[in-house]
Amino acid sequence: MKHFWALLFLLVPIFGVLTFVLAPYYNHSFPRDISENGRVIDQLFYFILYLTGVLFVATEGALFYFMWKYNGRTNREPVKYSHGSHTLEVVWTILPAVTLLFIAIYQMNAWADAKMRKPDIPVTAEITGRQFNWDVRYPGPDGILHTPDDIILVDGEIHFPAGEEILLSIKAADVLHSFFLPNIRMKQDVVPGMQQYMWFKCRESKAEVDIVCAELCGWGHYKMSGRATFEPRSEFNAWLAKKSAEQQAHRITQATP
Amino acid sequence: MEYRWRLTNKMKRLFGISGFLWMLAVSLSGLSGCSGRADMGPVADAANVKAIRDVLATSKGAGSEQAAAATGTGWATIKGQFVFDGDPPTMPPYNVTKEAEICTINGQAPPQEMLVVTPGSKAIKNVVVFLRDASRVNDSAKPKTDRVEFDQKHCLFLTHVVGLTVGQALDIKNSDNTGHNTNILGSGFNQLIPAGGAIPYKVQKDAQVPNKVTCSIHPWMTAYMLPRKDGYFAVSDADGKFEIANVPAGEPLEFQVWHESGAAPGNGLVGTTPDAPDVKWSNRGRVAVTLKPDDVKELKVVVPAKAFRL
Amino acid sequence: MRALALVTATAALVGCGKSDPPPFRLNMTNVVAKQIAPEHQQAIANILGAMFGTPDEPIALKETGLDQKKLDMAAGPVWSDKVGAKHGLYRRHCVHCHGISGDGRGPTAAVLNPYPRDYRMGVFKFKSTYTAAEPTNLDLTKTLHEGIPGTAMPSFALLPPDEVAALVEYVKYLSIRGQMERLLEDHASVELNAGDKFDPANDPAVQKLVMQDMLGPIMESWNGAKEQVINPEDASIPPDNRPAKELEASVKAGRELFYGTRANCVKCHGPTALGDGQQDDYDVWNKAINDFFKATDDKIGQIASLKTDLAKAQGDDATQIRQQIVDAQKEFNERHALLSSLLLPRNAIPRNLREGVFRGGRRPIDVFWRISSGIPGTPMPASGPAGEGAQGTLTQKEIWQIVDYVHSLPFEPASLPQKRPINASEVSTGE
Amino acid sequence: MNNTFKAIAVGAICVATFAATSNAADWGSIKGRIVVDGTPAKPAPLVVTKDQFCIDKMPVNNSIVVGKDNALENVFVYLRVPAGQKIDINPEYASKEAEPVTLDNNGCEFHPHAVLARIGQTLDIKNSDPVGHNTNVNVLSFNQVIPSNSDAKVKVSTGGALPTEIACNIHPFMKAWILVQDHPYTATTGEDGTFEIKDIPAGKHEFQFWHEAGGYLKNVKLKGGATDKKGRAELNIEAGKTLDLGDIKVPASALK
Repeated sequence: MKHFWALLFLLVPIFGVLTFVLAPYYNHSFPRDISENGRVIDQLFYFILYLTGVLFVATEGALFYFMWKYNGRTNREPVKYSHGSHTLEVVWTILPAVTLLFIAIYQMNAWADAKMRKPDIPVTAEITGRQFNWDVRYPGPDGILHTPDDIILVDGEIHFPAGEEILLSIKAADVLHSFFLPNIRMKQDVVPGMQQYMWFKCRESKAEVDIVCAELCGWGHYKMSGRATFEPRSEFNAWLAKKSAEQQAHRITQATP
Repeated sequence: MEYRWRLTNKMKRLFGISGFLWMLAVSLSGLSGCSGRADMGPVADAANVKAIRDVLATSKGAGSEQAAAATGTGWATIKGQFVFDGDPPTMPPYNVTKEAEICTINGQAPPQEMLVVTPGSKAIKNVVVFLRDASRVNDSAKPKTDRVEFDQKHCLFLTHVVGLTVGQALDIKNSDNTGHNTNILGSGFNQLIPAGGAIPYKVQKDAQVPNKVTCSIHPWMTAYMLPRKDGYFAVSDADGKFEIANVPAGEPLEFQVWHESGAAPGNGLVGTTPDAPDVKWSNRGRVAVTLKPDDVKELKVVVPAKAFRL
Repeated sequence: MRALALVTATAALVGCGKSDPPPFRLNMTNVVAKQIAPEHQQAIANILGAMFGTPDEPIALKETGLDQKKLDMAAGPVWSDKVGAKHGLYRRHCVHCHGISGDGRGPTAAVLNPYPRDYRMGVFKFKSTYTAAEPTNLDLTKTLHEGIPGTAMPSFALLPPDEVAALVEYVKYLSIRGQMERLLEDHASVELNAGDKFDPANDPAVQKLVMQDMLGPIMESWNGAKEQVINPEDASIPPDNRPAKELEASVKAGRELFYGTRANCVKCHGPTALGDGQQDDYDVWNKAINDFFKATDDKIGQIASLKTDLAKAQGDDATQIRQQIVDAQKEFNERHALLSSLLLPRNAIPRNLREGVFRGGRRPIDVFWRISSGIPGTPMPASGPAGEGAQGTLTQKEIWQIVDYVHSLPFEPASLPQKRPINASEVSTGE
Repeated sequence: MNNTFKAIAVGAICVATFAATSNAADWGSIKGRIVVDGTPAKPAPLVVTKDQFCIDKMPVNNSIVVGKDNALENVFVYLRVPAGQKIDINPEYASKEAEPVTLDNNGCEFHPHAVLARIGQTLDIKNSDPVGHNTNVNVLSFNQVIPSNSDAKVKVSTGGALPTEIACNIHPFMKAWILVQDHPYTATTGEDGTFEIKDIPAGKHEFQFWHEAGGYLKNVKLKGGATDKKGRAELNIEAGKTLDLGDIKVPASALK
């Protein structure tokens, strides 16, 4: 069949666009956003997606057109080479440069909000990633980290007060990890020995979302997950008090099964 | 001159061979890769594994944990007497360190009760026998609600060992004219009983082994309280006799024999029943026996000195 | 022709596909060390196969009291049925480190420090029972829930409770099977000579030996674990949220005990509790491998000395020595073949108490248990009683004081000049 | 070791004295002396790093102790009861069963170096050094800190077919060996290499010869045969008599 290869390459843009269009209906699109400035990040993403989408379809269309027009069977005469055209080179350099520059400036504010403008509030909790577990350390009643009354939990259950600005300090104990909250649209790589911060505000009053490790850290990387629970401040304090009491247990808590 | 890229025959052959060799190399490494390192040692072969399994399936249960056989029918009674083999040690007096005028009987500190054996008949008192877990409970052994008196006089618990069912209440009295604070370990009950006063304690949960009862003011005071969820328990009296009525018959039962100075783990008491060969003792003081319906099993239990931790 | 090459390549790459189900393997370190005859090795493998089944189809013997449904859920290949109930949990979560037969030598074990637990010894470090007792189900569930901080054992708290229960049951199954295997191997090496038969199928004595004399005590210790839990007396437990002054007094008393000559913590944990006191001892798992390495080296020396004796000996002595040399050479070859698969033994390093990472749990009750019943299988001794009614080295009150001191250590500012350890005279050794 | 059997001066013959009470009719005894043929390798000196008290005491590596005229000490000689079988015990031993077996941490060494215990007895571990020890008896899963001048008791509940190690984790150079059987017919050779087991039920019994430095004492010639590959010899105990094995020569190469 004459135009086999042209049609084959036409499938690429078709399926490319289809996947993005159908993704939300098969639950493969973005998880539910519960973060205050999640909207900004989503808008940014979709803007860039549409922009690149259009360019993608344009270039694929050009490719299809050239493969259709100059396919091997009908053009038997030898290829005529051109020795480059100066204007073409200038155009396809300037255009992308301008576009990218625009995007760079356009997203600068969002990046600053997420990564530069650290709020001046006390650290809600310190998260330590170690091979294949997220440990969390709450400052405890005295509000200061690394004091005897800290509450340290190692079972991956992390609670946060909802509806208020949260500042987390994140560390890694052994290798590279990345603390990733998909529903909060925040991801922070952690390098052993360095102190990283992450801040966000959950706009829903109650939510339970996944914590995922987004940096390959060994065989157990797929298992290194946790549950983040957002709850009103009163419930959060009650939960903290319960955990603090459990941690001070001098007696056997349940009957042995 | 346009240069037509055409593969010469020689080059085509060359490509073909190297391509093939390359494919071969990949397939070999792929195959060897997944056979893993050759593990050493034999593997069970199905034939005689099946043969052994059939034989093992018919074998009796292992160890003292009898497999839960089908529950039998009818009820039976087990009773008997605990006798000390050899001459029992004499009990030194309690070392009364406080309020001697109250805590002594006409100037003499009372003898300790770690091992109470009546001279002559050599009967052992305060041996606890209880059925570990009953598959079915006769109405007569259902948890009772009547109150049990638990008095203290001359800084002594008048009942040294008491058994009761969940739901019963212990009326803890204090007939001394000094305060006692009775502490039932493991139950969280630790209250001061004023002189001449009484405080009830309602038993909530049962226990595997009797709980120790002490008094923080007079640390030498000791007693034991066994809360159970059924009535299948008994404490041997002054002449060593005990009786447990209406226990399930026709199925293997396991009784735990316990004494506060028992040497076996968990204070179990390992005795011997010379004239009842069908009764098997485990080294934790557990007795395995099967009773026939409406049968009254009489056991004479001879307990050697080494069964006690004295 | 090129198409053919293409097909073989894809077949090869895909070829790994369905490999046959993995079998249980014997503990070859023990088997070779004890020089068990091949036919007895096969008999042991058969008995274990009959009693415990295979990794894909485990058998819960009624004598073991294990729950067959839980074992089926945990064992076998990874798949989930229509309802979404997951199977093959052990292979999904644990086999990578703990290995098919629970020998703690899965593919990832080599890169982990400390090595993953070898269940087959039936010895567990972090539990609430007396030293010699087995852990209760609650202890194993707690280890699965919280993982072991400071090691690569992660927390599995996100698994639904029934899956955690299935995994706990499967760990007990592997452990009981391991203990059974060790007893069979000990029996074979001590009691059986080359020609003896060892087959319960047609020898009731062996069947009684296997089912009652061996399996009985194992199950009795597992079932008895509940009654061996160490429950500290209420009187000894310090009151909740006590005033700071009282806590300081307790910490000071704990410090004196820590450096004193009764608890002797300083001897191993080092003068500044950094774990630098005694670092050349082994735990039981590594000691077995270390002994294996040493015995293999000794074999070389032994063969050499036998050869020198052979030079001097004649007559029947010579033939006897020649036979000894052949045996020794055969044993050495077996040992050498095994060496490559063994992981290098590592010393048991006492914990650095200033890090504030508690592997067995950071609750005061957990630290109390570590001090009272020690950490079985490791050089950490018990300071409490060895069993019900036995006499411990320290009273429970003193153990709680050491617990307070250990909990205060991570917050002792490192800049505080470490006082030289109090020499014995300063510290009261009286009761 | 030259090929002819060189007779070494016969050990002191001690007159067997019978305990008055046991009726001499159906009980016999066995005794002998174990010597090393040739000079065994000198065990490596102990590396003593911990506790100045121990360093001053300079404990010796007593894994191979050779006494007067090559007598080998700490050899375990005991009656081997095959698994699943029982042996009846002379009433004479009933009284001794209650006594505790003492093991003393003294001078950073275990005394005795070779311990014999019966299931049911109590092992009383003393510490008469000014420094703390923690005695780790693996066969009993017992590992407890023993402060100076105090002791700890543990019930001997489980045994094993062969002697097992006793260690101190604070001073890893300290080592002792303990054999736990559920019958009293066990013995260890003393300084002069002699051992004796009294009141054994008459008849053919298998005796195990074991030493920590050599494991099974294989192919050792003794009166009426030799030990097999697992250091065992089938010997006949006649009623009322003492089977004197005389000197038993263990080749020096067997001990490493």
